[in-house]
Amino acid sequence: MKIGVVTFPGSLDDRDARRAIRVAGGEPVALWHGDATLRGVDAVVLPGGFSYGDYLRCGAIARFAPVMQTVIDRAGRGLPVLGICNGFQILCESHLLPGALTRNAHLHFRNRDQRLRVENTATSWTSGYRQGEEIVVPVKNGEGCFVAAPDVLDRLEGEGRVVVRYADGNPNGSVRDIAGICNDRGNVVGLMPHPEHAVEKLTGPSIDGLGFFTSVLTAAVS
Amino acid sequence: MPRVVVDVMLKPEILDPQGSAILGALPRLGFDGVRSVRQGKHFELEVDEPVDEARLRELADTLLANSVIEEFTLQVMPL
Amino acid sequence: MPRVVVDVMLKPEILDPQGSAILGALPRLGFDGVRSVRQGKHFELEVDEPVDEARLRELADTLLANSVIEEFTLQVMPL
Amino acid sequence: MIDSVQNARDTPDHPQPYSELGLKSEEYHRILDILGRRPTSSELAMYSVMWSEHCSYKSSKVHLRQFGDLPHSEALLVGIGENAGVVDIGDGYAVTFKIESHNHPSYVEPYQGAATGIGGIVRDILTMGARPVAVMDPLRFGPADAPDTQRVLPGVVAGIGGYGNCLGLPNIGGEVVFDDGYLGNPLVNALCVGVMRHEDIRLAKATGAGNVVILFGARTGGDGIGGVSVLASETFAADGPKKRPSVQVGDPLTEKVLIECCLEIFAADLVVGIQDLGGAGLSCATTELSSAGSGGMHVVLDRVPLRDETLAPEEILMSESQERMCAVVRPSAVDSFMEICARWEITATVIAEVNDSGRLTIDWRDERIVDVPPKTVAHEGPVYERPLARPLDLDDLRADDPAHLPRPSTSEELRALLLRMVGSPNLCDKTWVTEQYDRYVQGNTVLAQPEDAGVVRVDESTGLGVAVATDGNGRFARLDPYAGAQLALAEAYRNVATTGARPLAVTNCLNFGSPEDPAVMWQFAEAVRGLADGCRALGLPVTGGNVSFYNQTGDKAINPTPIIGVLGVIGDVARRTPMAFGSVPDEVLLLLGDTYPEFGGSEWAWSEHHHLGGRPPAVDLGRERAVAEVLATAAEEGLVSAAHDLSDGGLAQALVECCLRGCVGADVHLAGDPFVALLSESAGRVLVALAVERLTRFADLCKEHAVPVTELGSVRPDHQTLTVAGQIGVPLSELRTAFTGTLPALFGSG
Ligand SMILES: Nc1ncnc2c1ncn2[C@@H]1O[C@H](COP(=O)(O)OP(=O)(O)O)[C@@H](O)[C@H]1O
Ligand SMILES: [Mg+2]
Repeated sequence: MKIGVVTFPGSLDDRDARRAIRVAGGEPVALWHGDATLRGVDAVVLPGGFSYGDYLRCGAIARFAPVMQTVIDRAGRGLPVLGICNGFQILCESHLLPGALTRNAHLHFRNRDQRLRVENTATSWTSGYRQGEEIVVPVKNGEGCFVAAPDVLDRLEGEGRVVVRYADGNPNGSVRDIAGICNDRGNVVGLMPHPEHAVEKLTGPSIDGLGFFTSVLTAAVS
Repeated sequence: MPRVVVDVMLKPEILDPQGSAILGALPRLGFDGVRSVRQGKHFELEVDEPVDEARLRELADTLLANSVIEEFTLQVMPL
Repeated sequence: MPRVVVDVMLKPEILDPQGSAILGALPRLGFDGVRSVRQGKHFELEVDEPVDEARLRELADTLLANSVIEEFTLQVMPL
Repeated sequence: MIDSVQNARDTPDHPQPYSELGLKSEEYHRILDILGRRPTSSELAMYSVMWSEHCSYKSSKVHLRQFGDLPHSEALLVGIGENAGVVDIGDGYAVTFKIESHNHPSYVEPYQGAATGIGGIVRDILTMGARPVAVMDPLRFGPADAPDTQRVLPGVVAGIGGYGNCLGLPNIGGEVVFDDGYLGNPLVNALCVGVMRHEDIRLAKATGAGNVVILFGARTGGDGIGGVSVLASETFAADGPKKRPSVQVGDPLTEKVLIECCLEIFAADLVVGIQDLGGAGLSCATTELSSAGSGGMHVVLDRVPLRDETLAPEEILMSESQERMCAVVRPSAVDSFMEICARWEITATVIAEVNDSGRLTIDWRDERIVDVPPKTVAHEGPVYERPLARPLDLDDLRADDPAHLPRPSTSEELRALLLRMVGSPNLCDKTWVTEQYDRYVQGNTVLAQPEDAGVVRVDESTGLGVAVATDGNGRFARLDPYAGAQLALAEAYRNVATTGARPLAVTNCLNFGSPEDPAVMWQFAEAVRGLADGCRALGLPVTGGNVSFYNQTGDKAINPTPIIGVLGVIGDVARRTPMAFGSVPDEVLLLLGDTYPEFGGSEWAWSEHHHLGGRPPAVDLGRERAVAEVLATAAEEGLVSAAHDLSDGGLAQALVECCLRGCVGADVHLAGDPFVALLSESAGRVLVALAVERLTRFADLCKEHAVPVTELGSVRPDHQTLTVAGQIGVPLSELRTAFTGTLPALFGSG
């Protein structure tokens, strides 16, 4: 199964995301921001980094890349899309996901190993986890504070669309400890923590992140 | 060349940690009497004539501000 | 309560990578005719009366703007 | 009016502001001799900046030669003199690494100064043909509670993070040290490591007449042209030049894109030579490329893309605008080169052509403004044998031994001291700083701070990797610069070995006061001699480095601060040794090395008594080599489960750090004076934990290398306390609170 990873100018974790897909048993395919084509992939990862330097707002410029027009269109028809960190920001800026990511409450970039609780296992990217399972995955961001209007939050909670939540400390001030959410179909997931940095014992705090990439493989096969 | 100024602020209901940090620092620096501080972005654009204000508003609305959390004001400066 | 607006911009001779990145993106988004973009900060303060403008300028100069690379304008808004 | 070569000939007596540009009268006269006429203002600008201390190493050159005279190393592929040295790490891989300083700019504007410091060193590494894979940041600040440190430290840390994180370079280590002398003169040193295949090594030379020179990256603005605007203002009529920026602002997005663009260009084998634009900008790049190359070069300066159209030619030549590179390209490769740049949206312009004239010529508005032999600018600048004088206060300082300082006399006092020490700014947890850095990006970070050395994987299939550590102790170097440099070298070397790697090469950044002060110059000469002798004793080459002079506030110089970086190789990163206790059951604790009552320049004397005096710890490089051999072999054989080197704060600090990192307690028993055992800073020591069944083999190994071993006790996963038999027992929670609370209390918690 082929999973595309988009590289924007300033993407950083694109190679890591491709490695994670490989470790999970998938076939990574590099996608380029300037090409509208998805090269026949079965799912897409928008990786972490600082697309266009994140100068204006994180993800604000990347949202308009040619590849995003296709991603937005295909996501609406069920293509599994995972946005990690900057990818999550791009998904929010694109309105594929509600809410927005703002400056961390403490105003610093923060990199730490973070405990998370998986709250929704019905998405394309989390079906391999157990409901309520706690995992440890790195976070690293300067603008990871999730915000949304109260009614939006209530709807997200009501529909079970909070996918992962910070457990044991909130690293950036996100409302209701939200670390990741999904769209109503569950094919589009965005999260601030970096599962691609938790796929090998040697280089990550755990291998707990692998489940995101193995989940989509089974989701696409079934 | 005509100049266009766009100010983008977080909507009032959204927490502004930068503004709060500044407000918190003021008494320590000996500045009293400031009740609230909000921080936003200020853009200055130089544009060709004739100025198409509607189009510029669209630009501000889609790119310079994120309407989910921000609002903006736009002013075309007199030459 | 009186409102004070401070706009902080990088000095014109200082590189503004943020403005350049926006300018670079505009043609791709189909916006033509913008010649330059500079990005700065916009602060809105609510202050007690009476307004001590000199003191507020000092605040802007020492805290809101980094005088090594930035300059600011300050306006006390009419009530 | 343009000051052309013709004009210079016609107006030989035109007075020139050479002293404003920092040139001595003899130096100016040397230029007249070289050219046989007065220089044009552009030539004067180029000579003045290239002959500055920063670019010419005129005060340090005679000393640094000792590094070049070290015995030949098999591993050294590119030595001192290129942008960065390159070493062979096996399997066809080569690694390049180097440290640079950005001290003064970081004092003026901490965020941008530190950010552009990272940017500069990364371009040096990229220029060698390598993919940058990690950065480190040795930092020095004034007292932690000084008001100006509140301004400088958060800005510097945010700048390093802001730039490095945005480039996608993991930060794998560094140092944060506070000392009074750095208050008006912080040290911001930055190290970068890069990896390439042997065949990808690129050099900074312009060869092949007919090849073209392409300037690519950011546009040129008036950044960092400093004094040269005197010249520019001469060339303007009434209106004068626009104001010039006092501070350079970094654009990490452009640099990130430049990295990817360059790597694609290298992979397509499109460049003959390449040079980054750093200090002295185009002046440096064009003269160095042509001086190192085969002949000459002709530049059409009007082609340089500008950010500021009012720049005068002298200023364009001098601009230090960031994020620019210069490549020498065969004409047949130009189209492919340009295509790659276009794909990355990087501005690229042919500005020059290589020729065999033996001269560097530059035209501006159709007039010749530069015509010089490039070697005289780039490589044959002035060289000084500055006077040296042993500092007058040194004997008094050394005589003031810390032996007379009061020590704890009861176990309660010892316990309280221990808690104060682990919470002191120099010894406390640095997470407040390191959390602001991305350590995970690229997915190859095997060890990062707070481990002894950063370890990154180079090859995913074999596990080949490198370890890097930096160290420096200004107090030791103040008491004895020769020994201080060796102690820094020994510590970095030991840190690398502690993680299980074999040390391979050395880089350095020598931070000193003014070279015009004979006492400073003596410190410098001693430190270089110490480092060169140390490298000889350890069998390591120096691959490059950086000298930063004039680090002083008024006439008060900083403590001499040689920062030494050591790089080592580890065959399989899966065999690395981390520092946390408790990863295997039944661990026993051993101390390698000997402990003496050595407190001169120690952290205890400084943080408890604000005392600096006596002699630094003795150096035994033979012992360091033996300890390193034991540790590397033990890692290969999988004998040790944890190791941590002993340095500032001694054994006490090492025990606390290993227990806290592993969240396990330990029981130790000490022979002799517990104060000395816990707080001495004797060199050549490492704390080791290993499963009890490995003890015999490990003891044999130590015997084989004549490394003394002392049994210290055992790890207690069941017991959350650090216990020193007969002395103290401190719960980990209490240690953790003391250790982690300091920086958040000083700089704000989030
Ligand atoms: N500025 C910094 N940036 C990154 N890592 C740092 C920095 N300062 C300290 N560290 C890391 O914190 C750990 C402890 O630092 P230090 O006590 O100076 O180590 P050592 O005594 O072994 O040199 C090391 O892993 C070091 O690399
Ligand atoms: Mg160490």
